[in-house]
Amino acid sequence: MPLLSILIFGPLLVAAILAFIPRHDVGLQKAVALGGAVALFLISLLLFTGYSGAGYLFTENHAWISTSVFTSRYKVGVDGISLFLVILTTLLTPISLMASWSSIKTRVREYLIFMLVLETGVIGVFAARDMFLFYAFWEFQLIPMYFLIGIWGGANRIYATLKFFLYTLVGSLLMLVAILWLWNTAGRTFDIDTLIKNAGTPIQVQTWLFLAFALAFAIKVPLFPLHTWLPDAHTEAPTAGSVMLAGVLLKMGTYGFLRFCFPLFPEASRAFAPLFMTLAVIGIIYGAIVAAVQPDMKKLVAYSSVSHLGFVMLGLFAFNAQAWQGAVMQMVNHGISTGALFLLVGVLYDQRHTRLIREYGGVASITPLFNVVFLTAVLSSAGLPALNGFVGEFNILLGAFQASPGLTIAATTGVILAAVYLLWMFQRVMHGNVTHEENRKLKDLTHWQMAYLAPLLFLMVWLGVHPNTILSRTQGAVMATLESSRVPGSTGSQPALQPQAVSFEGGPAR
Amino acid sequence: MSAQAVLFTIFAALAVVSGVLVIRLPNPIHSALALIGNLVSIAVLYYTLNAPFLMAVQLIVYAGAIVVLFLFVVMLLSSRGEVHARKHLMWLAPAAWIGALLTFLGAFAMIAMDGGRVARPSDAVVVGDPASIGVLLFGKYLLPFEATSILLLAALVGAMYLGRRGESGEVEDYGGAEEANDG
Amino acid sequence: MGDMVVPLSRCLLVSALLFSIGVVGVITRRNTLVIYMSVELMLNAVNLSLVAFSRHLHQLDGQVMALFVMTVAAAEVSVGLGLIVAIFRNREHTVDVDSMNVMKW
Amino acid sequence: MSLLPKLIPLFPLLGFILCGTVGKRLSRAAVGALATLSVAISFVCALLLLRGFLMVPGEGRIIETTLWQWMPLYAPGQAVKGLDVALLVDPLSLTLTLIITGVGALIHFYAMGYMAHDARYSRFFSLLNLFVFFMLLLVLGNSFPMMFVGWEGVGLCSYMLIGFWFEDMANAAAGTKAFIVNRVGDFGFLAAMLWMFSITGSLRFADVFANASMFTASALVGVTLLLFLGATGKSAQIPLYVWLPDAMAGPTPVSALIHAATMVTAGVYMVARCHVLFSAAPTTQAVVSVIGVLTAFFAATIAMVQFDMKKVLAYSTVSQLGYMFVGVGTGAYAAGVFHLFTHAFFKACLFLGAGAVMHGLANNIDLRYMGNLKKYMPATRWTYLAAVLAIAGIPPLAGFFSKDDILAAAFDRGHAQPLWLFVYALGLATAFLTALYMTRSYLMAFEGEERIDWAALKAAAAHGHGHGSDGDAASREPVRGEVSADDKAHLIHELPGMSAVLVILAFFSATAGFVFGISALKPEWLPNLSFEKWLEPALASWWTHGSAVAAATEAIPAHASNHVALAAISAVVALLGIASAVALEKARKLDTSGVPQPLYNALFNKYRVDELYGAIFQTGGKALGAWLWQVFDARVVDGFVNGVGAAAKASGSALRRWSTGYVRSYAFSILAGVIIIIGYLLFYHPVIPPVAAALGRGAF
Amino acid sequence: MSNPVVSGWTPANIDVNWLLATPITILVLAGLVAMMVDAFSKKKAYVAGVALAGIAASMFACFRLWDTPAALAMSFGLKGDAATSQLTADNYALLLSLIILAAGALTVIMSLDYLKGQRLMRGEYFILLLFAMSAMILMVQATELITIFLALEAFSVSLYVLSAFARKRKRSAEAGLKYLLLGAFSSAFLLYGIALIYGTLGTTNLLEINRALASASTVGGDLSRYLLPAGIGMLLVGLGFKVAAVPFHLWTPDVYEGAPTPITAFMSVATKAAAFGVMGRVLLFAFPSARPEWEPIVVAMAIATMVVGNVVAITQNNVKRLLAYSSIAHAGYLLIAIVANDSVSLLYYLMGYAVMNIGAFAVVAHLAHDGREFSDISDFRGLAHRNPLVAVAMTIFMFSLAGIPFSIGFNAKFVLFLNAVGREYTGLVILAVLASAVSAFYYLRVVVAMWMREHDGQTAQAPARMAPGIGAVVTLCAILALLGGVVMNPLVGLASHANPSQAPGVAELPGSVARR
Repeated sequence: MPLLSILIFGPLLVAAILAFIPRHDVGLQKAVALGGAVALFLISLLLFTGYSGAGYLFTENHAWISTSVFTSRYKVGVDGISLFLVILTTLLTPISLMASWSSIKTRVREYLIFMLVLETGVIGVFAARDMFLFYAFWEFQLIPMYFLIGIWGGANRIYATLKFFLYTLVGSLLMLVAILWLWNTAGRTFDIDTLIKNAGTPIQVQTWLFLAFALAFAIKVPLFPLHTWLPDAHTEAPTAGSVMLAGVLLKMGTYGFLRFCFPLFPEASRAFAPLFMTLAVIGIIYGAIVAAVQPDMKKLVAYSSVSHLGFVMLGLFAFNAQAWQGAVMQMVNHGISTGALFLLVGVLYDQRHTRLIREYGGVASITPLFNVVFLTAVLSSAGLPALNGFVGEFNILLGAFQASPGLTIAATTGVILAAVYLLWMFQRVMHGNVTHEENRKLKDLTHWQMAYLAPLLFLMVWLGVHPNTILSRTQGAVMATLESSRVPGSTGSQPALQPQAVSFEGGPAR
Repeated sequence: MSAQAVLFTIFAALAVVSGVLVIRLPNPIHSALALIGNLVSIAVLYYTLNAPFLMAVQLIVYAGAIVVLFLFVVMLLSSRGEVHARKHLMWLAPAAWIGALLTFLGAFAMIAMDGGRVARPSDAVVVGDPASIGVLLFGKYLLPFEATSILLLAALVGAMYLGRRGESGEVEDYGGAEEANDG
Repeated sequence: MGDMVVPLSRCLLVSALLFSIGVVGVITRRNTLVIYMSVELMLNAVNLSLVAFSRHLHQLDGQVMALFVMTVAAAEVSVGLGLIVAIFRNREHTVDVDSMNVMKW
Repeated sequence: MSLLPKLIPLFPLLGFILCGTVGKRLSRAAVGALATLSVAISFVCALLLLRGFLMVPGEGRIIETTLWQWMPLYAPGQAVKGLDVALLVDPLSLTLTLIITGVGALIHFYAMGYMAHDARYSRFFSLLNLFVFFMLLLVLGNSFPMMFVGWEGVGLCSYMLIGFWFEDMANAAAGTKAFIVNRVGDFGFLAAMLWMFSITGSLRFADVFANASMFTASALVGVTLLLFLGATGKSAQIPLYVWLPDAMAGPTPVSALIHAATMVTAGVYMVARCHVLFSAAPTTQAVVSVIGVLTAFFAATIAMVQFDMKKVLAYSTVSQLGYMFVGVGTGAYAAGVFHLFTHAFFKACLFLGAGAVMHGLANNIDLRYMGNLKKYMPATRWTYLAAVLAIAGIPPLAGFFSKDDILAAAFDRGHAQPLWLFVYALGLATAFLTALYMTRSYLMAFEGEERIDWAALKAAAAHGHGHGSDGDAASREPVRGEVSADDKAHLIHELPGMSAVLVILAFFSATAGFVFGISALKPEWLPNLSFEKWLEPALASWWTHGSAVAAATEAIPAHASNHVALAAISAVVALLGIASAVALEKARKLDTSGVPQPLYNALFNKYRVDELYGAIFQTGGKALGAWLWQVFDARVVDGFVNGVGAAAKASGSALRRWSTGYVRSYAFSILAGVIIIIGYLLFYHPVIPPVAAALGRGAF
Repeated sequence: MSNPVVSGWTPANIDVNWLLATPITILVLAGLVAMMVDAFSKKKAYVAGVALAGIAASMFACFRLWDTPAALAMSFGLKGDAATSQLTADNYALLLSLIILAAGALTVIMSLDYLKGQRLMRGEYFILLLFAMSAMILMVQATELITIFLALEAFSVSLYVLSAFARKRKRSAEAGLKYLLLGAFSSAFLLYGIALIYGTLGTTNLLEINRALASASTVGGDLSRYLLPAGIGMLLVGLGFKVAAVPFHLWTPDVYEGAPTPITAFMSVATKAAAFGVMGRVLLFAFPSARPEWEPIVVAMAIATMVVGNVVAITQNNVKRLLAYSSIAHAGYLLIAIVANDSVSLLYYLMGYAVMNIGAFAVVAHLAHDGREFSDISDFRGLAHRNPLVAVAMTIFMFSLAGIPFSIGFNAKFVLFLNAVGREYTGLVILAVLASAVSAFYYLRVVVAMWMREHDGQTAQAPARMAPGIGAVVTLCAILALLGGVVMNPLVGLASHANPSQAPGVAELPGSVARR
């Protein structure tokens, strides 16, 4: 069964069905969209259960564009790394739809369509195995997000959405030139595997190509100092938009580094590693400090993303299995935790129509369940051990320390700062006396809200105590990527991967 | 210097002078008259360049028809001429002169370098008599000749449409209703 | 004929000079009709070149081309005059080209 | 035997889950019983383990049991191996487990009475159970990351329990402060783990300690100092002690369990657990000892002038923790852990006593509004007195043995390294202060003049019991009289359950010392239950077989001094302290009126360290954040981004002027293009000479 | 006959195959029939019907002529010497003709509704359109400079009138006049260029020019050092004017804004196709050997065009004017294809551009009603509310023009840039992508207005119902724009099959004619 094609085109199909449902029948539209999204999520679980070993699975390879100018094939597949990003996308889409069930009141049908189209675009990015296909999806997913922010966003939405779109586009277009150059020099093909095999470009050229790719990805991540679009976009986006933006769209950047920059330009990647690690660490600390003083909860979470993604970048440029495993893990974790945080802020916003921290206070005494869920999400985001956030950060730090102890120690202070800004926010929002009478009318989480928060909560705990659910499946892909990103001629000091030596059943007692 | 050359020099000078008059005389009727002078001078130059038939056509078509058309319209419109002189366009005239001078100097240099070297004597004289031109026109240049038919047809239809009086129902917006809404 | 013939370069020079004059006329004059006349100057200048080249190359092709150019000039002028008449009729009665600047920037 | 370790943390976890999910639907008694029982069962399991251990020789007293693989580790140059969720039981961890579950069960039981009227009863017990669970993970973890899970987990529970009454922002702020300050320490722990992993390629205790010889000397110092930074956070040592006094904002059972008996001692446990590394790093040992003794001394001085009963106890805890660090820093790990052990009893007893007082006085905690409570709360009074004497170090109570052991170890080491003589001296001075301020708190609360605010009590009784903040008590004016003795007895009463817990704890406070204490000081007729011997396999022999570190450890000279003499000195000092307090009471100067004002201010305001930190980190951090956000981010970074857009727009606005609307200028533009093209064609080649030459040839 | 200069060009010697000119002649005939119908019928839709029929027949002729063997695809030359022919029906010309015809057909269809709304229904409109198309096709089929010049003048004259077709409307008349004045001015330069080329090479036949330059025998004596490059330069001025290349672009915004919207659509697509087709033929076929002379000029024009077009478009508030600057920008990209010697991308891009640009202008035409045009960006506000399908279509066009994937605009750009990079013009491509990043901004402004802003209610709103003709055009273009984004093979295949270098006796040789 062409699972990936179903996942890529399924949302489009659902969107097409939506287009034919009468405009006034909002309930049916929502039901169809959610039903479709849930079904797609369940289908994506088949990827999870069916995945084993390393390498690309569920590969589909069909002729697509075959012209005298160039050839591009519809080639998709997932390895351990993209597998979880795809599943994260299919998971967050229905959750986002549920979260915006009642908060989106205008142009519901268009909204649902754009959400589904976004899902298509993002899954396409993660599944593409052909450079042309990848790039097409990469830019294409800007469109639905652009509308989601621009139509259903806050007061300053148009500035934010244009900034988001143009900022990302500028970076992408330079990557486009690099892709074209690569095509020209590496065998006139867009097949990614072949490109990686052929990409023996001299280091001077590699540097430029790497920078072009890296710019696109770094903007998407976003890496300091290319981050300023993110707070604006998040602040203005509707809740579901923020969830998708933080949950999966940012991962496209880090995924790009891992999937393209490193294997294609191993020397240049390594040559720039100190720079990128430094920027990542600056981002970690800078994002955290700036987050601490935000008066707006969403902006705070947005800046926290800068900080968290800084960890991922730090791990990626450490070039070892430990850090990469952590980085992949952290990508998923950030989607879960930050997604949950945005959802929870959305719960408050839907009732009070403000996200300013000072408008709240003492909420915990009114909404005990919300309190628990919010605290869990905050702690997950702050990297509390036994929750998911820790595993990623810990692995990243373990790996990064081997590459650069000093920077890693500096990055570790981000752990302190995360507690500072998150708990301080939590304290001001949830604790104390109720200072605004309006807040007394706040409702606790409904069953509906719990229904979409529960999976995230479960994952926070489950991935915290049993991260091997992910790590054992990403290991093969990480090792393979590491192998293909190896600088030829250098003997890597990587652990020798002996498949039979790895036991995920738990080692024996000593 | 041959008579031809003398003739050329005189009428070339005349053409230039009348050309300058065309663009300098304030009254368009005077300009039109100067244009006649210019066209006639050029016709003479054609003659000196072995193109008698062209000279005739020049005199008949240009001086005879086109300029007359010009005169008709000038008189028909009895225009107030160039009334509003825009201050912010004052730079244009000197710029145009300088620009044209530069162009001419460039052309001068090019012609001097290229053309100056090839003043090769020529013994075979080819004269543009009507017969030869006719043969070319309906032989080698049949296609462009046909092309002119499209051109003329289009010009005919277009000029007729434009010149026709307006019909009722056509929306007019003269009268300042429409303001420039860009800016 | 030897040096009895007018040199090609001299013809070209006159042509260039006339062309330049036409250019100046188009740019400096505000009266649409005079601008048309200046365009005629330019076209005639090119015709002069064509004829000169034609003589130089011992061909008549250049002269035929000049003939075509005259047709073009006639067509352009007829449409142009039609247009100016139409505008003059409908508009505040002027042929000043500078007054046509509703659209800009 | 490998099942029991797994069961120990399981029950509190189950208790947490049950209380947290269905707790609201159960009766209060059921919730309390569930929570208490879950810890008690764990205690029973621990006792069974103890029994098992006692039946095997010392070398066999170790169990490492794996639950599942947590995450794979990819150490450079080694095969992939797993970091497991696994438990390690040895005498050291078992001791802590017994304390945690034993004292924990008692405090749970006590809390059933103390919290009986609280609105969030089930939440309280679920959190308390969660705390026990994490604390057990902390001590039972077989690797640094496992320990770290517990380490941060207890911090989380501490955070939530300090801010349990979060309606008062001060409580919530105290909780946040505790968590954040602890995180600073955790940073050290985390960094140390990274470093250790990069050296040994593993984080399992057994692997790290076995490979301790792979560390360079500086790495050893660095790692241990970072670990100790973690310890200072969790155990409230200089410079990270500031959170603990504020942490008293939580309910008193929390203060007793978390902030006195168990969690705060985690740092001591960790140093003891890592003794292999610490012993091999004398520099760190010196740092640990000096920090410990300085903390002990300064906390004691602050405790001298506090009026908040729980604050006195809090600083006392800080001070006692300082002692423990002196112990483990000196290398006398058993002594440090032993003090931890005894301290758990008497400090829990003291806190619960204070809790009983609060419960009786409608949450008043200000010593100035107490006095003569012995009349109303006899059980509390006697147990409190016993604990005070124990902490003061009066023989033969528990504190005497444990404290003396530490001081003796320091003195011993002072022979070789004079620094420890200073440690010893300051420790002795602290012992005096400890006796003084603890006696002071006892005297002000239970003896002397009755200064109770009856009116407030009556008002509170009318409102029913409720636990709000403690802070507003200080603002009340004392009102005397108008309340009959009957009423008084009715207003102030003790709950039998709570008193029972106090009695049990007081009993252990009194006896634990001479039962388990150092054999040298013990009478011959007592059974040989030496704590040191019990811990010996865990603290000395196992991890270091044949390694260079072992040699370094053994290089420290063994005990040489006369312990009896040292013990006598300690006892005399403690008695002097008590005597001083009594003398002050007689002089009616316990309210600190005798202390010079500047000194008083400095002490009462805790040397203004909080304010200093506030200025640096809070105010400075906020200012930095605001600057980074509003100036740097908005103007510089974003300014550049927007500047690019603005530049494009500006150039667009400029270039659109090109299109003037005047057709003649358009024509000129075309001419300009022509000029450029002609100019270009002529540009690259010399023009003037060829033109001149052409003219010379008669071009025209 | 005795005259030696006529050498060989006797009627008997000339190979005239009128069949190759059927696409042109059909249109001219249709124009004549339309004139008759116009004269005798009140119902102007019949004229449009004739026009459509003519276009359809002409398209059919194009298809029939498709893939004519090279030897047979040449006409109006000396028998036995294909290189002297003046008319060709190679696939290159036919594909361009088809683009022009398709643009014309769509224009006619949308004009019916538009003219009705503007009360401008006149037969001359369609007649002139037919003549313009025939002249354009003649221009792309011609391989002789004088014919090209005449054809160019012919369609220009038609367009002058069409631009001013709403002659009582100030802007329309002004557009016509400006176009005419500048068109005449610039074609004088073009003519000068032709004269210089003729003078230096002795021929105006593109194939002969190629042959002459390739064999490096200087036909015109020693004249070609400066005057030939100058001639090419002047030629570029004239063609640059037609394709709206900077600095000859200034007429574009004014004329596009003032002309009736369907005419703007037609001009932006068909004129561009014809002019670029000729530019490609002239530069890439006649003057490949003179590349060192013209390449820097074209490169400079490309750079300036991309930058100016995109940057100025940012500041525009009128959609027609905005699209005018956008068409300038697109001309810049197309110039890259010229520089890169890439007829495939040129043709493919023109096809894509035709689809999305006509669609966009059709939407603008839809907004016009009650005798006025509403083409301000503010007039687009809230369109997604009032008329979601139109808004969706316009959004597709805007994203396609901006070059966002899964649209024909992206694919066209991709192919163009790919070939340019493949031929080592990476610097130009970098500039082009940066420029197109800028372009996204102004296309998005339209999208923002439609989707994210509410109509202020001050100006009249567009009719909710779509007129059938415009609706059909919009729908067709939108579908094609999307479909072309996913399916590339047919159109790129067509474009690659339309490589004109199949003409016999024409070889592309390296090196320059002059100087070096």
